[in-house]
Amino acid sequence: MTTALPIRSEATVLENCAEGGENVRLRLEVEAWPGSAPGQFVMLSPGAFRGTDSVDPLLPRPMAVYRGTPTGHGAAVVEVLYKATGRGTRLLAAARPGEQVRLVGPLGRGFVLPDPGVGSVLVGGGTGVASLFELARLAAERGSVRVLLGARSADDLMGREDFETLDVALGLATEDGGEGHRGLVTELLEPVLAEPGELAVYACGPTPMMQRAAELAAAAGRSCSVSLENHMACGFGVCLGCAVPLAGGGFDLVCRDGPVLEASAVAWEGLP
Amino acid sequence: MTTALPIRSEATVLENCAEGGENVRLRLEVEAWPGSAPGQFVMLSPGAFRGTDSVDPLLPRPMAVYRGTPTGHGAAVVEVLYKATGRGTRLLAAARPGEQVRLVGPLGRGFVLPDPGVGSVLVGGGTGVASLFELARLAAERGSVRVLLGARSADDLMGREDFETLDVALGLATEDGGEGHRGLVTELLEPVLAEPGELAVYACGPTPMMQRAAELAAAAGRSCSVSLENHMACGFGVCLGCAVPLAGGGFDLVCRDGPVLEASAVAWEGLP
Amino acid sequence: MSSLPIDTSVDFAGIRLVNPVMTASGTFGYGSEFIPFFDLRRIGGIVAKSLTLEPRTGNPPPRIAETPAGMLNAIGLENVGVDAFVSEKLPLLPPELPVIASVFETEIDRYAEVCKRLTGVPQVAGLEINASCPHVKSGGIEYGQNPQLLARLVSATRRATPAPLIIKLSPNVTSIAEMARVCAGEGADGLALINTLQALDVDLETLRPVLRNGLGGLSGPAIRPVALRMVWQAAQAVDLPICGIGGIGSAEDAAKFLVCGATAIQVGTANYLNPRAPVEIAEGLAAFAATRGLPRLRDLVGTLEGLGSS
Amino acid sequence: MSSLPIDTSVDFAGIRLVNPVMTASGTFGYGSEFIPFFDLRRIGGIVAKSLTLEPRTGNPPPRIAETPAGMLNAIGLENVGVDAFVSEKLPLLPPELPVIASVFETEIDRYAEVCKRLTGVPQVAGLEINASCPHVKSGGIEYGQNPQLLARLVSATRRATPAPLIIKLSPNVTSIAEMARVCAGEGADGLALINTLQALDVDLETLRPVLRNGLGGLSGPAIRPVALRMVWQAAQAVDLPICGIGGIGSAEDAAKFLVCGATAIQVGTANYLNPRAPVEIAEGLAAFAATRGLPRLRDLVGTLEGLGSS
Ligand SMILES: Cc1cc2nc3c(=O)[nH]c(=O)nc-3n(C[C@H](O)[C@H](O)[C@H](O)COP(=O)(O)OP(=O)(O)OC[C@H]3O[C@@H](n4cnc5c(N)ncnc54)[C@H](O)[C@@H]3O)c2cc1C
Ligand SMILES: Cc1cc2nc3c(=O)[nH]c(=O)nc-3n(C[C@H](O)[C@H](O)[C@H](O)COP(=O)(O)OP(=O)(O)OC[C@H]3O[C@@H](n4cnc5c(N)ncnc54)[C@H](O)[C@@H]3O)c2cc1C
Ligand SMILES: Cc1cc2nc3c(=O)[nH]c(=O)nc-3n(C[C@H](O)[C@H](O)[C@H](O)COP(=O)(O)O)c2cc1C
Ligand SMILES: Cc1cc2nc3c(=O)[nH]c(=O)nc-3n(C[C@H](O)[C@H](O)[C@H](O)COP(=O)(O)O)c2cc1C
Ligand code: FES
Ligand code: FES
Repeated sequence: MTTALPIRSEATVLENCAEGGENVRLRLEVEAWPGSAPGQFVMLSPGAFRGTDSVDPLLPRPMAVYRGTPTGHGAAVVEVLYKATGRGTRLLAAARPGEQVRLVGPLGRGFVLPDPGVGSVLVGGGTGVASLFELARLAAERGSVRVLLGARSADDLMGREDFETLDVALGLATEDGGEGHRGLVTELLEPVLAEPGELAVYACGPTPMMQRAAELAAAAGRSCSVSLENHMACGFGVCLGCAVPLAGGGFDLVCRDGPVLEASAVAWEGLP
Repeated sequence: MTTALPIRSEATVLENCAEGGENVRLRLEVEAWPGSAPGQFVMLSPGAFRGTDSVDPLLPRPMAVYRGTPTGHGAAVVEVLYKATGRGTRLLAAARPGEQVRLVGPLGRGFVLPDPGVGSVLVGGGTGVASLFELARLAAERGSVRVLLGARSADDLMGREDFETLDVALGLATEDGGEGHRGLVTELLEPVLAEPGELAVYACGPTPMMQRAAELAAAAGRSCSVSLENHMACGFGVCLGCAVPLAGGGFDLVCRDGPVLEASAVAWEGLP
Repeated sequence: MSSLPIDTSVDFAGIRLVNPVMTASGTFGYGSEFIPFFDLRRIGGIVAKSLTLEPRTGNPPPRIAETPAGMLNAIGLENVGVDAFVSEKLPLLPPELPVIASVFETEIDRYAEVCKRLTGVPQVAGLEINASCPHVKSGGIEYGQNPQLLARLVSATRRATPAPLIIKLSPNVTSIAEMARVCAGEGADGLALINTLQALDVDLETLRPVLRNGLGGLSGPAIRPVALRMVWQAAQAVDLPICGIGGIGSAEDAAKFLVCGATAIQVGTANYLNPRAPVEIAEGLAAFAATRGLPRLRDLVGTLEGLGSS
Repeated sequence: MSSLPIDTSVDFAGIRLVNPVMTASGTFGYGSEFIPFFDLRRIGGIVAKSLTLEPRTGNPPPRIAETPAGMLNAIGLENVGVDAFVSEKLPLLPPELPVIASVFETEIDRYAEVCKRLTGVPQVAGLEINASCPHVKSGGIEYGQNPQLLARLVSATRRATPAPLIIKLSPNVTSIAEMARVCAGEGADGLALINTLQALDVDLETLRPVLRNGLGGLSGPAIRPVALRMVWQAAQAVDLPICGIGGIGSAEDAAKFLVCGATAIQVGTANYLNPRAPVEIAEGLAAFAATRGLPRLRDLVGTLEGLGSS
């Protein structure tokens, strides 16, 4: 895991294009980008652009680094896949190439890669898919990787074409059956967990999906790394806003101690 | 003067293009536009677009109707010339064709046209020029019209090309001398006022300019119609925010009793 | 927006409203200014600009300024006076429309006199007492900031009129619950809250307040979370019906006030941005009730869970 | 940004700051979290998260929510405790940086004990007493909402420490001037204001408060006009130096607080949006003074004209 210190940067929008459904792919040019580990995230300020210093919406939005590509001289293209649903993300979707968006990152603790030789299974649902791309790429250098992606409909499936370019086995599930398995993506997970041998299990997506993945993993005697979401103001451990209750009592901060946590450590019933 | 009732409309941006300096020309398609009299204005809400319901900046911005062109079926293209300097106007300048801007109007009492056969002189400074175009066009049907436009520099001069298409005599003044007379536009006014015969005098621009025009007109024994600016929340007489003190005591509302007032009625020293 | 027939009507302080949406005093003129924008009979009622005994002129400009998600105002007492309101302004309004007259004065006996003049006027459905007026003798403190002053004001206006009496509270207090209880004790029929938060902004060019008056009142979306808190606290403290005010711009905003215990709401600053806001909020509330399967909108009132009374 | 050498230093309650920009408690962690973003020595000082005697855990989530131009929070008392702060957090900070420790407790004797433990710690330049803690025995009213409680708190902490003692006031009061006078009377060295406005927002899906705790504190640009008003009122009421807080996000915002009478300011919520905000504001203030031809930034303090005292 990288220990790169975060930066604050006024990043330049290179591209901000609709993918399927409400999904948008944002490519940002960031100077002096220190690189990020899979599962780390950035905070993006939607109000800090469009030629005005609007303070509504006020808070920056946490977004996984989908992919970071160095472009030389320390700069990089940081890519984010997001769903434009709320006030902030809809405003973000209005940013045009050449405009600036304030970025703080890389933040949080990402995924621990599987030991060399160990295979892995990655379960992604909805926008959670965005946290898994770098993990899939790097895990494939360690062992065989299965990626299971789920969404409501084929349109909503994020980043599928990118995953197809990786050396991973891809399984798809949609709730309406428009693509791949009809049903929940966790239904694809169960048989994989039953296979013999060591296996690293990772999940990112809606809370019920992660909780179900963790239950299935536990039933199969396996641990499971989950990447949690929570409302955030700062993203770097100073507002104490993103507390998640722990099974053993007390709280972790999603932004500082996570977003990736061991599923068994989390008090799932206490999540917001 | 028209007595058309105002409407509230979600107007569609057709064009929003930089002119010289910080000046922007906005063309809006408005359904069921009732038409407007010269000198009337609209309220435009910069926060009510860009795919988000942002409430900062909150208040709509008063803008003169530069020109309204019916396009059939009651619709019209309403044109506005504005300077993008503050938070709201900069946000407005970011609106792209196809986006919507909330519009309320036409509002206020505009200019009273000169009697048929009577000539007129129109003095415009800075963004005040935008209030004068329709007046110049209609006054030219009544008598000979001189239009005197002033700005800091040639770049800042608004709408000059449009005035050149009218049957009016155009005089220009810039403070830096980059175009026309070097100095204040009111310096061009003085000799005109000295000419014999009836003459309707109109002024719109920065307060010191209008006050000076009014003084010169009074010294020449002539009255002068000025179009005032003031901070506004509503634009149609309900917030009582836009009060302007009168020479005879008490207040008029710029949005309801103006924006066009007789210069001698105004207590200039009490203007904000 | 829905096929379910929703009963949106409410009874507020003895006044029947076709829906809970009213308009806030000082933000809706005398009502007729909005006739070009929508049919006023489609909202519950209106509250007119606060009235004094005599016509009054207001403060010199600037009177308003924009702030983050809000605005400041110091208009002063400007209004046409109670008599001109009755003779010139009321006749311009549709007769079916419930009109609440707002009363604003410097002395308690003048408050009472304005109430008397409005009592029995056919279209006046109720009186709203604006308690945010500074009491000059107490060093400019608002009537609504001092429990003893407020009690005297409520009791005097109560004696002056049998009409539905609504007290509009100032939010510039340590305990809104205490002020609500004072009103209940003196016989008020309902409460309206909140008025504006006392505030200040500075012009760095002139090193003077942005408003000529100096201090002003903060309104708009910025204050909505404070208003929701106070409405909930007042609703916990007394049994009086409450009209919720403060930063309401959408049906969702309005619904939150109902959930916190308001029977009706008033739309204020939003009228400036969108003169059709009240009717759009009324329609949106009906649609909201339909979506939730609530046949009566008023069943939403006071349904907040998870917050112990305090 | 300018060639004029501007003296930006101020003396606040006996603490010398290189410039008037500090950071607000609870919005700047324990300070070291910001080391990646800027050199902390470039701002006047920092105020750390409020400390209790023992380490404490906070409220269950959700703890924060966005509001128009603002945010709500109800974090609870979560902090590492005074001893861990001294032994683990302070050593991470540059030794030249003035650090003000914020103190937050449920009982007055515990407040005093925390003050004692912080007294004499080399890097602790002063103590800030957070008076927005609910006093459980008085039904949850904040210390800062009741003059008698506040007087007892100030006098007890004053006796506990000779260190510069700053009282951070609650804005949820009828008269901030009264509270300021209480602090002056009990020997405080300075005031800090405002803390958050008590507020509420509702989740219409669940019909519950958006925060698990129920009520929360409103901060951010939305509250700035209220904060400016209170800072001005407190500055009129007492001779104590004042640290202005509330919605400061730019040098212009900060300058307005100075003009209203604040000697120093604290940056709060803005740290979340822009972790470089404090240093950018400090630079901007120097540039502002240069533009105005002010050789000493502190000459701006209390220069507001056109507003009679009230
Ligand atoms: C570590 C992390 C990584 C994330 N990565 C991605 C990603 O790669 N792609 C993506 O589409 N989404 C991602 N999310 C979720 C994303 O942050 C939210 O969808 C977004 O904040 C919602 O903002 P809005 O303006 O659409 O909604 P609004 O309803 O306007 O949001 C209001 C407030 O609630 C917060 N909020 C609402 N929903 C969420 C949520 N699910 N998680 C956290 N805060 C929320 C907002 O940040 C804001 O403060 C991530 C969240 C976290 C915590
Ligand atoms: C009747 C009328 C017609 C106008 N016509 C035009 C026009 O055709 N073209 C043009 O460029 N400008 C025009 N103006 C001026 C225009 O309204 C202001 O420039 C604009 O409101 C400034 O907004 P901002 O977001 O740039 O500034 P900000 O500084 O963000 O404004 C803050 C607040 O102050 C108000 N304000 C600031 N300056 C002015 C001003 N000069 N007049 C009124 N309110 C102000 C804003 O409306 C807003 O409420 C007109 C003004 C009036 C009253
Ligand atoms: C310009 C303006 C003038 C106002 N005048 C009055 C008034 O005369 N009487 C009154 O009771 N309230 C008055 N108010 C307060 C509003 O009625 C309302 O209580 C307050 O603005 C909060 O609601 P809002 O945030 O929806 O605007 C006024 C508000 C504004 C903005
Ligand atoms: C998440 C959060 C936590 C806070 N915690 C504290 C605290 O522990 N002690 C304290 O005195 N103030 C605390 N505050 C209040 C701030 O210090 C500040 O007074 C307030 O937020 C207003 O300033 P702002 O608008 O710049 O944020 C907190 C504020 C926020 C937003
Ligand atoms: S988001 Fe601020 S502490 Fe985690
Ligand atoms: S702008 Fe509201 S009355 Fe003129």
